Amino acid sequence: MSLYALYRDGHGAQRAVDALRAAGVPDSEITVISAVPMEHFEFGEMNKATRIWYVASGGGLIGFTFGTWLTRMTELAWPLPTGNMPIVAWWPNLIVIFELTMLGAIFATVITLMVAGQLLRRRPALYDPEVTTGEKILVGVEAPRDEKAVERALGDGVKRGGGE
Amino acid sequence: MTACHAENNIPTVGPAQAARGRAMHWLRVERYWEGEFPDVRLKFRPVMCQQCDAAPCEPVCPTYASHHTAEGLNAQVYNRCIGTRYCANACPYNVRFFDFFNPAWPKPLDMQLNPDVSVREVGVMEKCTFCVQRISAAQIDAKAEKRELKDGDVKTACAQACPAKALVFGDLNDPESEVARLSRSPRGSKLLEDLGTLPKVTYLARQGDA
Amino acid sequence: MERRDFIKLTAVTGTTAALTACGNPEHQLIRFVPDDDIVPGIAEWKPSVCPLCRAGCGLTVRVLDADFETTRKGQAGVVAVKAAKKLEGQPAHPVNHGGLCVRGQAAIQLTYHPDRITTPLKRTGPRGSGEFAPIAWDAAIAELVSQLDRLTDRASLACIARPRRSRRLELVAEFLSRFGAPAPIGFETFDDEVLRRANSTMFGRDQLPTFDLARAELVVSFGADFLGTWNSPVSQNAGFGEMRGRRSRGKLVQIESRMSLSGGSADEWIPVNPGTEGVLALGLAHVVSSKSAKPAAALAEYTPAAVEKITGVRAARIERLGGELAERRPAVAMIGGPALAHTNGLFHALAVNTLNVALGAVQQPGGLFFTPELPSLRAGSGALTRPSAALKNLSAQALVLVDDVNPVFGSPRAWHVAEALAKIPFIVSFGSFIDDTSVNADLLLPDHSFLESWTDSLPESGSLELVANAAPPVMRPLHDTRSTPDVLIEVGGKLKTPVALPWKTYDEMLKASFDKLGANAWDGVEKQGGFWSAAPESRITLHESPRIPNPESQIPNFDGDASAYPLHFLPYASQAFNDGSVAHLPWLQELPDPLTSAMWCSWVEINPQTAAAKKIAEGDIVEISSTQGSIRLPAFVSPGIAPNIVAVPVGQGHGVFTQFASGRGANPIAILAPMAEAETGALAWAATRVKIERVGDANRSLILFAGEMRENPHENETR
Amino acid sequence: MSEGLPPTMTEDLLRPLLRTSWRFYLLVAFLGSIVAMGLGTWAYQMYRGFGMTGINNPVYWAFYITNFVFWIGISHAGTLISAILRLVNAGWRRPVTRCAEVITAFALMIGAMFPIIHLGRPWLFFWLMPYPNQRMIWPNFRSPLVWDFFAISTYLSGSLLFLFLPMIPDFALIRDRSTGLRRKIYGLLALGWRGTTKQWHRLESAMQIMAIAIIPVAVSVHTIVSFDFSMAPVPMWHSTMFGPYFVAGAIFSGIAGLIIAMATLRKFLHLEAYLHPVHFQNLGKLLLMMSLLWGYFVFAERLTTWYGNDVAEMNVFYVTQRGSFAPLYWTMVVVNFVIPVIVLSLKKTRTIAGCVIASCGVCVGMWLERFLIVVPSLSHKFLPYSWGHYRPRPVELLITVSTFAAMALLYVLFAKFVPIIAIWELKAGEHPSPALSPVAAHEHALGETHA
Repeated sequence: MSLYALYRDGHGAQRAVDALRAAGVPDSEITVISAVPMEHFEFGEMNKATRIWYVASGGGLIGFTFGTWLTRMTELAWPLPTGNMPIVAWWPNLIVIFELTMLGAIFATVITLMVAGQLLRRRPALYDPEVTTGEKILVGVEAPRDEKAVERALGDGVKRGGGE
Repeated sequence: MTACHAENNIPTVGPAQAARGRAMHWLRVERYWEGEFPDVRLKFRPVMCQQCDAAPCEPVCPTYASHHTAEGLNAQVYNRCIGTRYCANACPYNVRFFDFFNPAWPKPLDMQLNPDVSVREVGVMEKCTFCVQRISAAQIDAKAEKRELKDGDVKTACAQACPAKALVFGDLNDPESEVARLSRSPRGSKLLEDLGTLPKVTYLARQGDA
Repeated sequence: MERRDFIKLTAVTGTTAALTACGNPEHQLIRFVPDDDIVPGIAEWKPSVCPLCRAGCGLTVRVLDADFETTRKGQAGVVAVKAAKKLEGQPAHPVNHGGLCVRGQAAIQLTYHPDRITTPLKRTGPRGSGEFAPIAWDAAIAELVSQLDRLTDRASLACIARPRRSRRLELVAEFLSRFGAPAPIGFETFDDEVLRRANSTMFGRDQLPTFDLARAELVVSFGADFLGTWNSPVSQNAGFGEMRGRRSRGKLVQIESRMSLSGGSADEWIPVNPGTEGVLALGLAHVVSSKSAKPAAALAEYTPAAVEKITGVRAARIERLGGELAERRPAVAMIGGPALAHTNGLFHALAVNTLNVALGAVQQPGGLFFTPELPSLRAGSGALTRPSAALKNLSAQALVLVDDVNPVFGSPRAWHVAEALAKIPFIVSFGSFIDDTSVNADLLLPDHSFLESWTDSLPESGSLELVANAAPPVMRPLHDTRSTPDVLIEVGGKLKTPVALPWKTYDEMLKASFDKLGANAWDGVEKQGGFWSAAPESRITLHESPRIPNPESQIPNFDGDASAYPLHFLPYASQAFNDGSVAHLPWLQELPDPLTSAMWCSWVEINPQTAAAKKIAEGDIVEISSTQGSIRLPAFVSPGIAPNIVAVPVGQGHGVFTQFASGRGANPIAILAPMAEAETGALAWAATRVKIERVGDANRSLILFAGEMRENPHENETR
Repeated sequence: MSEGLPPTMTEDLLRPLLRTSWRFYLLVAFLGSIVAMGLGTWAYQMYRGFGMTGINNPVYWAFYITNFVFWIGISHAGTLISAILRLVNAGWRRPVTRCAEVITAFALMIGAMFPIIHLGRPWLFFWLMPYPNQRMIWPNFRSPLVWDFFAISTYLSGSLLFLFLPMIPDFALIRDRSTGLRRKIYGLLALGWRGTTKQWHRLESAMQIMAIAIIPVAVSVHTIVSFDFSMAPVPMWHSTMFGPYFVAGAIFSGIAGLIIAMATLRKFLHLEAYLHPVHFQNLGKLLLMMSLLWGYFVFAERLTTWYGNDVAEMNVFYVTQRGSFAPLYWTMVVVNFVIPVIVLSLKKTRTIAGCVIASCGVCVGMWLERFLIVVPSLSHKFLPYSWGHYRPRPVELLITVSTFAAMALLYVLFAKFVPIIAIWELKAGEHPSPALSPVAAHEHALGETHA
């Protein structure tokens, strides 16, 4: 079970977040949900740090290796000479390798988005359709340790939501 | 040219298709008019697949249907061909032909078909093979007789039929062979040589013209 | 599906059959085909003889097993047969030395042609309707026998056949003579009777000449397309090839007003006014002899200046060429084709022979020879009835046998052959196809194809050795056909008053006559398709050459006056179809013409100047009219023809001739005027004048294989 | 934005999804029948044999390859443009990106069909792919057609994801606003999106990376398409400038396609409030630039040929410039260069209508350009004896027409099921209180100031 409240605009949300912090709730436990990204508020900057860039490069590397292996292996496996070119023809192979590198990077990015963004996850999570329908901003805490404090921080209009 | 049709099961496409520019002649005798009447002259030039060493048709084929054999021929593997027709575009000599329809031989014309040469189905590319079936036949005979293939053992259908003996076929790798000798001749030249396709066919200029 | 494909792949380097048999693992098949696994079909090689033209080239036929789908006695089935697969030139043959022309290559399609007559036919519909019903051989022969018996006047039996020197024709002639009928009418559109006459007059040989081109230094050809269709093309090509391959390359000068294939390969091409070739020849002879010790007085009038007036060839050029002839030896002159087809053709032939004498080319290395004659095999073509006269009053006949000739197509409409046939009570055809002539027959008794029966011919030229062709059947007959000679023998035996021929069968006749040639002659027949041996020296006896007429007297006559019909009309034997008798072979229909690259059609060749004057562009439909009628053809504008001439290839324009040739193009022979060579009466097929008119836009009826006529079409374009 | 967004925005943009008029069904039925006709024609062509087309020797490539290049070119509208605009963070991109990216996805799918349609044996097209098989047979990586296969599949999957990711929040929006089956479906599509700050951040950075990755891929795709030609020793094909030439041409036609698509949407979905003239003007300026660039390339190509005076190339030059292809050639020059440059450089004519007219011209012109690259060269190769002609036959025309219908159909259906304008991006575009917005997040006011 979790506690949350809905706010009409960023300012209210910001105040709630500050209050929660004051009540000793760590950022990692505070959930803020909005219908649009909130870069213009301080809370919008919470847990921004990400390793997605490294993952993407890693994916690219895998794609590169696979491309290199594929072209070389197949050409050696069925070594038919054509047009006086070497069996392993690097110039053309580079094109295939390039494409596979990019493909690797793209897939890696999307996969990390799915994982890191906690998409596709099964467990019912803290959410309220009003976020989109009423364009509200949700601030809440999942499984708060000190409910009283949280309730106080969120001010009036606190709701009890799903989640664990 | 008819010899080629007879040897290689090349279909006749009929007037309607011929008018569309789909007649198939693996070997064609190009003729060019030079000058005007009365000082007019004709130039004849037989053109068939030049079996290039650096054949532009080969690398462009996505399925290796067109590739180079150990003997240095441009093999065209009909059943690997998916009909991109890219090879025909890449060929500067326009000597590759496409089967636009399944070939038909009104019975009993089909009885003439040469069993040593496969009949090409619709959608594949075909071209002069230097009568590869004759080459392999000769090789087998040679093997059976426990001897090396010697110059003159193999004659392509065209070379064999040509009444004026204007076509000579043989093994260029054998410096003693007649073709090797002729290809070294100062009269010799290659077709579209400057494209760098390294064609294996050598054209001998008229005595005196060279 | 894949499996089948992958096996098919290997056919690029071997046979499908063999591979399925030796069942390699497929991954081997598709990836690399081990050479050892490629086993081509096992072929037999059997000798035969090319039937298509007078040259009589020797063949070796590749024979393999094949399945034949047929219906015998009403039930369909597949029969395993030995089938001819490919015709090759017989390497040992003295005429073609292993070579074979396009027509010869295509001859195999005669056997497998889908429209062959597969069984005897009896006419059911009206004449020419082409409605026939199958009939059993016995009934058919009985019918013919009764018709022959019914003849009151036995001389009213006529037989039209090809003037081939062969035992076959001899047998036919024998049958006719013993029956009491006139000798067979030897019909061939392009027969060179005029030249034979000239040769017998001057050299005592009623034969076409043979040239030793291989050793010739300079060859002057007056209109003879000796590399294409004239005389013995394959042997002439072989000689020409050698002449050109030599270190000291021989020179060819072609004198004609429409460039032929030979003209195309010539070093010098000289257009000349039609019908003045002889004058030019004598002009050259004049120059040659004037350079010799004792100039021939007879030639005095043929000064280059005088000759220029008539021939239109510049005097200087005549001087030069004459000079070359005088110096470059051995030199030889030949004449053929249109040059002989004028009202004064014989004069031209004699003139060229005279030139040859002046050149000392007769029976000299690099000169003119005659193939040794074999008296014992000599089928007298002299014994033949001349077609021109005979065909014109054909209608007098009561019964006509047509032995694989097509005079309705091959003779001018003005001869009224078709009308004559219509009047004849009973017509029998032995040909294998229903064509313009046999469609009028009452009874069709299909012959075997040349591969299915005994065959023989006697090359009249093309070989310096003595040669006689004869060969056994190569394969079993596909259809319910019978060898015509044997049919005649049988018919002869069944007549009320039997015509007993001295032989029981055709091959027995052949054996009898070949045995006369020597002990080993008959093995030759069975092994190599003929007998040949170094000639018993056959000298040419130079007869008194005829008086040389004065040049002005030698102006030929043309039909149609020059004002109304300004152009000369030149039908020529086409590379693909020769006289049109093989127009039904699809390979030849799709063969691009060597000069125009046209396929599946016929056309009219017009000089650019003439075309421009008439606003005619390539492909436009042109009407060509003579006094005898008109034909319509697409135009081919060609720089290789004189402005005062239009030329049309012979071969297309069949009314009825199988699915491939029927109603295709137009037949130039039809509109020829019935002009005859004065002395011999031979058809002067180059003596008609015509006018042309543009009657329509290009309509795709001109089918060209080539995209462009010139190697650099834009060379004169300004950037 | 110049004018603030109407409060009814969400409703406006969701209306097409929630309400369906009979016109929609009529339109779909109409387009659908044309597409079906096209597929039928293709089946007929396969059944009767490839000879049903006008292809012949030596013109072995013609309409189908032209269409292939054309559609791949169109596909450069979306992803590439929107990626660039995202990277430069141009504010006016927000309503444009999605309808652009959709074009890419569909145009690519259609374009990729053509190499298969044009095969002699289409049922074996999979032989182009490197799939493991027991005989260890592989495609030939030296063949530009195999490069095509890799490039196009990469570009296609990239573009689809690039299109899909920013759609997730909108799916969530629809999920929350709808009920029943629709709710279930969009719920699935939303992938459990909630909109936590974390998700927003990940989405942003993912889009950044995608944008960076997709640009070189897009460039490579059309370069490789150009390699199909420039790798072959054919007069006027074998040229080093083909890569950039084709890429420029692709973007050129792409923008034109985008403008047409946007104008149509604006008209029929009544999006006047969201697609402002300024958007068209900006795209119009881009189009103008590409038109000039295209002109530059064509001039460079022609001049080099003319000056070099190589016989074979000049034969092609003459036949296009003066010969049988001249009418097409000069039409191309007019509609690709003359008209756009005039219409788009004058502020007075750079209206929505003006842009659309210019764009239609460009689409026609660029199709002609590809046709004039493919056919004249093939019909006039080195040996004049083997020159030929080409006339399209009905099957080719029908299939070509049907692909345009297919494009329209797919687009209509897409607009039916997905908000064609990214709602959340639009919202995020307007700043609640500029005072609070940090300078860093200030968007390039491209368009706003210049309009």
